[in-house]
Amino acid sequence: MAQDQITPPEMGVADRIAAEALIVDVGAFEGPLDLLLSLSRTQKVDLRQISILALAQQYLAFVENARALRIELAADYLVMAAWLAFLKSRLLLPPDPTDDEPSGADLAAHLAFQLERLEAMRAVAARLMARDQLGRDVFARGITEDVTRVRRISYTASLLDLMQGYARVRTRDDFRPFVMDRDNLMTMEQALDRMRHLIGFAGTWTDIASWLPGDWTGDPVRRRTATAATFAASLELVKEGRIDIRQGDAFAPIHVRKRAPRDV
Amino acid sequence: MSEPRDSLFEAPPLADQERMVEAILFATADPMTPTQLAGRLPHGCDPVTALAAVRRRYAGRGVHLVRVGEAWAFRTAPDLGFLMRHEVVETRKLSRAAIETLAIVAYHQPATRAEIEEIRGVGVSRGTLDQLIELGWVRLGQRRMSPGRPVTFIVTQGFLDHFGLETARDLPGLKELRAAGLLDSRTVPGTEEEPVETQDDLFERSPDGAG
Amino acid sequence: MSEPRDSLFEAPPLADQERMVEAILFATADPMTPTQLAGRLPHGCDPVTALAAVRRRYAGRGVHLVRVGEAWAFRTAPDLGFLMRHEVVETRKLSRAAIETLAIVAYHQPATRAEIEEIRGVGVSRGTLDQLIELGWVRLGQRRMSPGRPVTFIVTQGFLDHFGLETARDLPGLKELRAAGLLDSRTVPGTEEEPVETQDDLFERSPDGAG
Repeated sequence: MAQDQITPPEMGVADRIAAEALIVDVGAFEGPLDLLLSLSRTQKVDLRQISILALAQQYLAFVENARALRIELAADYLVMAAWLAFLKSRLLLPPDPTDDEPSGADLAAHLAFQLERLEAMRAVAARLMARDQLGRDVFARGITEDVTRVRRISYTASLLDLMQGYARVRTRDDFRPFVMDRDNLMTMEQALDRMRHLIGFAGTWTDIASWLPGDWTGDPVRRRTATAATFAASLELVKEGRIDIRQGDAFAPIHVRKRAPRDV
Repeated sequence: MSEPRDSLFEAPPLADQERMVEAILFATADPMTPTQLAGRLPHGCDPVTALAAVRRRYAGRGVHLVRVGEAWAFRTAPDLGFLMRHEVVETRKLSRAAIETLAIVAYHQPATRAEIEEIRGVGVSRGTLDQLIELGWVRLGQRRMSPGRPVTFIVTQGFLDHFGLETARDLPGLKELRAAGLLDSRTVPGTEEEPVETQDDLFERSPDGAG
Repeated sequence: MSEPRDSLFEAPPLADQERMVEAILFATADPMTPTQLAGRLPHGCDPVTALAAVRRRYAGRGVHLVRVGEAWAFRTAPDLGFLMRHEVVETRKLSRAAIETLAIVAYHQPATRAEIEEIRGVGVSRGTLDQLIELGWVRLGQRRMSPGRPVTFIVTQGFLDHFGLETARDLPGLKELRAAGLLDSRTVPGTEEEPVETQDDLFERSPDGAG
């Protein structure tokens, strides 16, 4: 591209040297816009009066130089070069009134705006970092007193607890009131109790198999009773309108999720 | 022997020294001695005078300058300590051991520790009785007039209030517990309720017995 | 503490409220909002009035009461920072990319990642925003109501606190940038016109207009 105009007449020797110097540390630039901003400084004018045409030529010269020196340029530098070559041609040609495309002047104005904005953001970033900073210039309290959470535990027991406790003691050797040996049976009440606590966290569809307590999943007998109880409890919660339940297919996993409050 | 520094830098006015001491003590993580302060302050400052001024300024405020050994630190005014506490009352059920011990004391008072252990069939940890005493539900009664003169435990008015009882005699006996379905009815013969015999004078004074 | 009941009906005198606010804010390093203060103060207190009184009292002292967004905190006076060299915690130096990204988020907030990239002319690496979020200076704002509903980034109270800003409207040079049109979102000529609500609602909601 633009092979015949490697050294445009507007560009003096000093500028060329400056452009070549830039090539040495191309890695120091954060992309083509950063490089363009750097190049624009050689024009020594307010960015609002900058000649985008001259800048485009400087950039293209930079890219050509880099090629001559066999410096590998990242793709976005080449994309920018292509775009600036296009912009340059638009700026040099008289505008075509039948053309729908934006004019060269519009495109140049936008590029100038981008450069000015980037420079402005750099300037305010520097002002921001120069402010008094907490922990460097200004300090917070060194000895903080956390609010101590005093946990006052109030123990309660009801008369019934007391009487049952006594009955338990007095009859311990003889029999156990209200106790049946069913270690390997999970009741629906147990499952329901467990689910009521956990259901609040089930915002998304969850396999009910994952609801089984850990100690009920090993032994097949325990797993079976836990599954049945959990399923029955799920149906109960559906009836109460607290969860939704679904099964994709026969014998497919059964999923439940919390019903959103608005749906109730 | 005045150093050249003295003539070059004059110490800041006392008002500024006071501000400096204030800022340093605010920001440091540890109390600071006057010597440590002097090391931080510009040359020629007098930390002791500045500390006294800061102390006066904060007198009666929400924060005080207090002395901690040789050092000084800002601390919350003692009367405002309550602002630094957030009380959370957590209700917990009494443990089974505590419930049973309490029940035994209530039904058998005054009861010695040995008696409680005999009835429960297991040892009673010191902590359990301590907890009940701390809760204000159990207190020490008169020593038993038996060898070793062991202490006895009785229930308190606080206990009666909490459980809504007029007296401990209002507690239902085993027969009533059974009638209420609290005990399985298949009682092994020979274990009929015997609280009355083990009972203390409180129960014995009761007109209607223990049921 | 002696009569918590009284406080339910009668607020403490303003002088006491002032002491309490002083004590609470002295005890913490984090800014507190009037609402948070009200939660800690006895019932019926007016934290806003008390804060104003405390602020006046500390004007010109070595420690100031400063506003941080909606919240308030005690901070050492900026002119005394030199005394606190010992307290300076060495922080990792921010990269140029991070500093610029932070400034762009602050001045253009809420800003999408695409907008940040458009202004800087290079991609924003994931780590840059992560670092700013980890520092507690940037957080996610509401999603932009434009195609793809991109997430936006905004600055936090921690950012204001760190840089000593009362509000985001106090950012240095903000007025000039806006007057120069440098905060407008302009698209490349000839491309699709984006909805113009790229501009930040934080500033627009500001009662005092251009800030």
